[in-house]
Amino acid sequence: MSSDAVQLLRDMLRVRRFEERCVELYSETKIRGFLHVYIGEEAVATGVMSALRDDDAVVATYREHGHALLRGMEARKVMAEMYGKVTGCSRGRGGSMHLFDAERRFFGGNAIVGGGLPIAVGLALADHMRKRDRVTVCFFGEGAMAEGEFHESMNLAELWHLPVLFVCENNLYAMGTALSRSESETNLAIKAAAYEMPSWTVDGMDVLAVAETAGRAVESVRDGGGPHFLEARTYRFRAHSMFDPERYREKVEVAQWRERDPIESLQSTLIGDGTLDESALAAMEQEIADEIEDAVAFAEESADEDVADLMRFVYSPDSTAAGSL
Amino acid sequence: MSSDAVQLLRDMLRVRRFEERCVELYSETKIRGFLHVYIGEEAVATGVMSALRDDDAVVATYREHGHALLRGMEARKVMAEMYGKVTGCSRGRGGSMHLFDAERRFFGGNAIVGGGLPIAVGLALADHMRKRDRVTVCFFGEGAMAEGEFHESMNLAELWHLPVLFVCENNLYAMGTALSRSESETNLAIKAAAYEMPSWTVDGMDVLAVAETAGRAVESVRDGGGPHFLEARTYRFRAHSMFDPERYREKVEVAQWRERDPIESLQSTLIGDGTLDESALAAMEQEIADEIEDAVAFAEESADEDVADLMRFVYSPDSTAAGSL
Amino acid sequence: MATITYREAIRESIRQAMLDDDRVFMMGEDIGEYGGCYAVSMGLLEEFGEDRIRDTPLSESAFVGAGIGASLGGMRPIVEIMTVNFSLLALDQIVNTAASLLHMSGGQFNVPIVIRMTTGAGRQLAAQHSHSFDGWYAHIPGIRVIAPATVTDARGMLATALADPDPVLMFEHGGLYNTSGELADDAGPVDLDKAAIRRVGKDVTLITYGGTLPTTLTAAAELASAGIEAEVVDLRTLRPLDDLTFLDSVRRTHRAVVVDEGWRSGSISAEVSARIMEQAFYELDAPVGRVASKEVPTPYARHMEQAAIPSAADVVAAAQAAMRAEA
Amino acid sequence: MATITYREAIRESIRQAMLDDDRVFMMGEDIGEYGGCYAVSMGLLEEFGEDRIRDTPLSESAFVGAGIGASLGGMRPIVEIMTVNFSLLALDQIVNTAASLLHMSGGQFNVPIVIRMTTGAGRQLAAQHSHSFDGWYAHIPGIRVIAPATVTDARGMLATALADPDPVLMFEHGGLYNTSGELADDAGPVDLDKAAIRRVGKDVTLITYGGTLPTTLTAAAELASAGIEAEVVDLRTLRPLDDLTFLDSVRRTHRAVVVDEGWRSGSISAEVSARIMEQAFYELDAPVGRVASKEVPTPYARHMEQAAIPSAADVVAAAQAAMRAEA
Ligand SMILES: Cc1ncc(C[n+]2csc(CCOP(=O)(O)OP(=O)(O)O)c2C)c(N)n1
Ligand SMILES: Cc1ncc(C[n+]2csc(CCOP(=O)(O)OP(=O)(O)O)c2C)c(N)n1
Ligand SMILES: [Mg+2]
Ligand SMILES: [Mg+2]
Repeated sequence: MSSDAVQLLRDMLRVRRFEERCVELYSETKIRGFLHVYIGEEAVATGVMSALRDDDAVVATYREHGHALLRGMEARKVMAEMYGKVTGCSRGRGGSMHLFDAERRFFGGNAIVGGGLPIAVGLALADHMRKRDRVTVCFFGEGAMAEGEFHESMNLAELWHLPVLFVCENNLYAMGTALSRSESETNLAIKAAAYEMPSWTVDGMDVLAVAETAGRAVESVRDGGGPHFLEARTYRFRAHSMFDPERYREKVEVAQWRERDPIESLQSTLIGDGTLDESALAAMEQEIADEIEDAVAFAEESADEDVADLMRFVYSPDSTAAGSL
Repeated sequence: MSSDAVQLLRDMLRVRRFEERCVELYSETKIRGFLHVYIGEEAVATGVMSALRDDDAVVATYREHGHALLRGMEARKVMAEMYGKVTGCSRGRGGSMHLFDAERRFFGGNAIVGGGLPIAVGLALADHMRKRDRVTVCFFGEGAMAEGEFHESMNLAELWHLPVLFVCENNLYAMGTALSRSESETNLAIKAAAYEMPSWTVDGMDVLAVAETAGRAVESVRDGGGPHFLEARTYRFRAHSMFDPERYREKVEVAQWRERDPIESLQSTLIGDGTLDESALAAMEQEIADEIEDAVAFAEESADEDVADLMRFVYSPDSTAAGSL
Repeated sequence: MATITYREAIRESIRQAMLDDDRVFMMGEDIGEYGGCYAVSMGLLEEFGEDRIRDTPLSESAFVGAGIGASLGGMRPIVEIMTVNFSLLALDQIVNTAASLLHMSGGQFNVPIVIRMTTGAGRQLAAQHSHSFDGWYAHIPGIRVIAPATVTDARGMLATALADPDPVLMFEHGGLYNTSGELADDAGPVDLDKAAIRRVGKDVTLITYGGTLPTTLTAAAELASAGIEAEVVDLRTLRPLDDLTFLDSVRRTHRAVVVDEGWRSGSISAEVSARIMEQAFYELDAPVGRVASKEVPTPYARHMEQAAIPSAADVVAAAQAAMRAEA
Repeated sequence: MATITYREAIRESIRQAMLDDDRVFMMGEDIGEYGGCYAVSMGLLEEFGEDRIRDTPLSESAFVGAGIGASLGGMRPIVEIMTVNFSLLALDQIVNTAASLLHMSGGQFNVPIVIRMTTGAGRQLAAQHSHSFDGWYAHIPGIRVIAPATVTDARGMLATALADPDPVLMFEHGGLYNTSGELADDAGPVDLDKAAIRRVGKDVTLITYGGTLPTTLTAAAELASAGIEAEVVDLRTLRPLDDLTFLDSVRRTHRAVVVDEGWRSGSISAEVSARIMEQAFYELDAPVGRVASKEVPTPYARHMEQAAIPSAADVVAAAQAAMRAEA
């Protein structure tokens, strides 16, 4: 297999190890608030992000550590953010759910389910009006599809033929609510059809399939094909957040999905076909571990934001409202 | 044709004449605020209402004079409401957009586009939980279908298999916005399919067809068939409200639709096949005219609500909050 | 007397209401299978079944509206919105239907719904999960806004709210769920009309409610050790406001500080201050002080968040300033 | 100088902004083909085409959110929400994104959007079409809330709002559209930071804004014939509030009445009263009075509606009461 596949594997591993470390740090109370990990779902964002250009835009959810890292954000800045340090990507103000990076056109990090969709439509509208060939990718869970914002945004995007790719990370549950208890129609592609929007369904546990499908979808969007809808079927291996007793699903179901772990699958393929050997893999793991430990050390050493800065950025520094009440 | 058809004709005529009088009264400044008339669309509510039982529930929009009258509300009380008199169905507090009648389970009269759909779902939920075989009918325009409330309500109703009939009065425009400028998918039945909801499309200018289709739909809902969606294709002959210069549509389009006037069509059929003759029709017109003039006289003579009652019913009379600030 | 947590007290009040009246049911996101976002409804699905403990999809506007409709259809729904932050998505239904329908229909349709939600900051949940809109909601005529701060109120307010013919919004501060207190064995429904004096004092009146009651009581204890006897008024109900209790207190102490977690401008503290101005101006020996949240989206970092919300030290400082002021 | 209506002044300000900056565009329901619900945008579609004058479906949340997104994408959208009543459907986007994003992202993403909407009662549109939530919105940090009351401000505020790096909500009272006034030939952008004194007086300060400015000026004229010289302050911007102007006035007159059309409890008048309490308590010769709307969903019938909203007579009575009060 190609070096692309190796890169995809590395990308997924980096996200996985980063989040595993976050879970530990949560237990150590280094990270607080809500923490939603993406473990098990890494193939989705990894595949989709591989199809993007630097000047494209990304809108994600509160389960976005992976998306942030995959978009190229430094592990240091992300980890410092989780720690609530001023060196964090959002100065420690956002935390796990609000990672942002203006330079990489990474628009966060939204803790309102469905809240990102209208924003993505607007980003795409701006590109459309300026005749730029950029694409906006919007990630959301299948649970978000029941919200009114999904409906309004899908319609608006298609009506105006905007360059946005809607990526539904269908992990079958919204917190404890199974898809079939949330949607009367569980075939999500049919929902996209209600807006006349082209849709694609892909195995979200297969990063190569995601990358390939997303590549075609992004290309079509970029070529003026209007918005597309991509459903990636995936599964969250861990609890919804750190507070979830997981009463709503059977252990065996989780175990079955774990057998389809996107990272392990690709690893064994790549080792099986000789693209990768154990020592290369170990080196990869080591590099990642080093990066993460460096990030943790950075976060640990970083300073808290000065409390005197609390009111900074309520309004822009150059606004005459800055500093007012 | 049957006496049913004559009754339907009479029902439509009553609504038409009532509203024509309202338009005059608006010019005379007897009626104020917003006034949205249903002229041209009468076959829809007339047909649907004919399929309901007294204990069913109705939720309508701000274009609901017809629905109120067809539900059996007295012309007097409706007209007095338009005048803002205390004898009006809502004590003059609601006006044209907020006609209500608890006795007839007529839940109004909602000036928020799409706002009635969740209420209808809830009424149906109550019946469902109490195992009552009542049906809730919810009317809304095609413009409302772009709102998030439409999406959320359709899904909830189908997910919970509730006894509600959603009736879309597709008059092709939402104020000045043509359907094709509001919905990416203009085939509305496809939208219902996105919720796995059975749907029906009917010629909304043909009251017999509406009555027949609505009859079957209501029966299915009542028999435990879950929610149904009924699209009635119709047209508003007049302006959206009294303030609308109608810049958005061609006079010839209006003229073409006027040729399909639901009242004139049925009249000529009934006269053609001998069910009705000119003198019977004249008598019918006279009865209706009498009822309306009586309603106008009643409204004229009625008293204004006592200003001292302004704060009454902010809270229920038996609430300890009544009269508080 | 038994010790009980605030969370348990609310749960028990829901249980009792469900047992007492079969028109009562509960609806909201993840209240059933998941056990409730804040575990308030844990176990109720097992006890009452999924018809009466209804998990909803993520559709705040529709399920709140459906609650309104169900109440019009004769039921007594308890709708849980996970947090006040998400209630903005249902605000149209709350304001334009629940609050308006009775008046607008000339007295025909009352809406006996109870909408519960978690409110407040302090748990590092950042800007979109830390609002305190309780006082903001109190601006809306036609609804009642209640905020239990004690286990007795947590246990007792719901029953009264369900007996209320009109819509009631109940705000439960997230920071209170794990607090505990003594509950009388015969604890039952409590009135929703009167504010309560939680501590008697003669020097200054501290007016608060909900999540800032513990903060304020802590401050009062500190003030006491400095020789200042603060009276603490718990508003309990934010709409309609019980003026009499706090006005009566202010007429005795002649000094007042209002404490709440809303953003300062336009918070309930502004309304309370304005009412004291109107009705007790001549009794005041000092301007009414306010301790509210800083006007900033709530930050994640703990020290920043704590700096943004009212602390006991802030309350102490404001009370001392009121004491220092010249009559 | 030319006489111009408020509606024309707003339209002209939009036109000029579109001519000056090709990033500016307008989006909203029925602003194009229909000509605007209140005819503000009449003719703009013909002049600028449908790319820049975008009719939207009935989807308040999505098109407001799309406006936010477009502003992040470099555009300068003017989003029209037909009336404030419908803005509740978009409130989540306004509060949780537009107002919070800059702070929450550590200063990375400012949201340069202008959202215009019609506000207020007085036209017999009943409970769901008559809200006055301008003051309510002023509770939210991160946004600026402006309310032009004169043709000069109607003409001048938009340009400044569009130059503002942060979200601006502009409230246009429906009763003002047909009012007219003199506009200077060189009228252009105006500041959004300072309240304005619309009438000079020494006896009592009347503080108001937007739709109640004409009412208040009428009251001031009546008071003048009774020998009371009222100073009238137009707040102009409700967030951030310019305290200094009204405090300065109150320090001169020692008496104040706040007038606004919001429901009394929690209206902007409460905040203004509380700020006077905090900052000018010792200067007051009388408690600050408030004239606001009755706390009732707005009724349709004209006499009832008029009884619900502030009248010049109410303002006169409140000012006279303030004059009678003992120092
Ligand atoms: C509007 C809103 N309602 C409720 C919540 C609480 N909540 C957070 S995540 C979540 C489940 C979302 O599920 P889904 O969209 O499938 O995403 P997933 O967590 O599975 O990735 C819920 C209910 C929220 N954040 N926002
Ligand atoms: C939420 C909301 N947005 C906007 C409006 C203003 N408005 C009133 S009627 C209307 C058009 C609705 O069209 P449609 O649903 O097709 O019903 P029709 O008037 O054609 O019967 C609009 C935009 C409103 N009342 N409510
Ligand atoms: Mg999910
Ligand atoms: Mg229509």
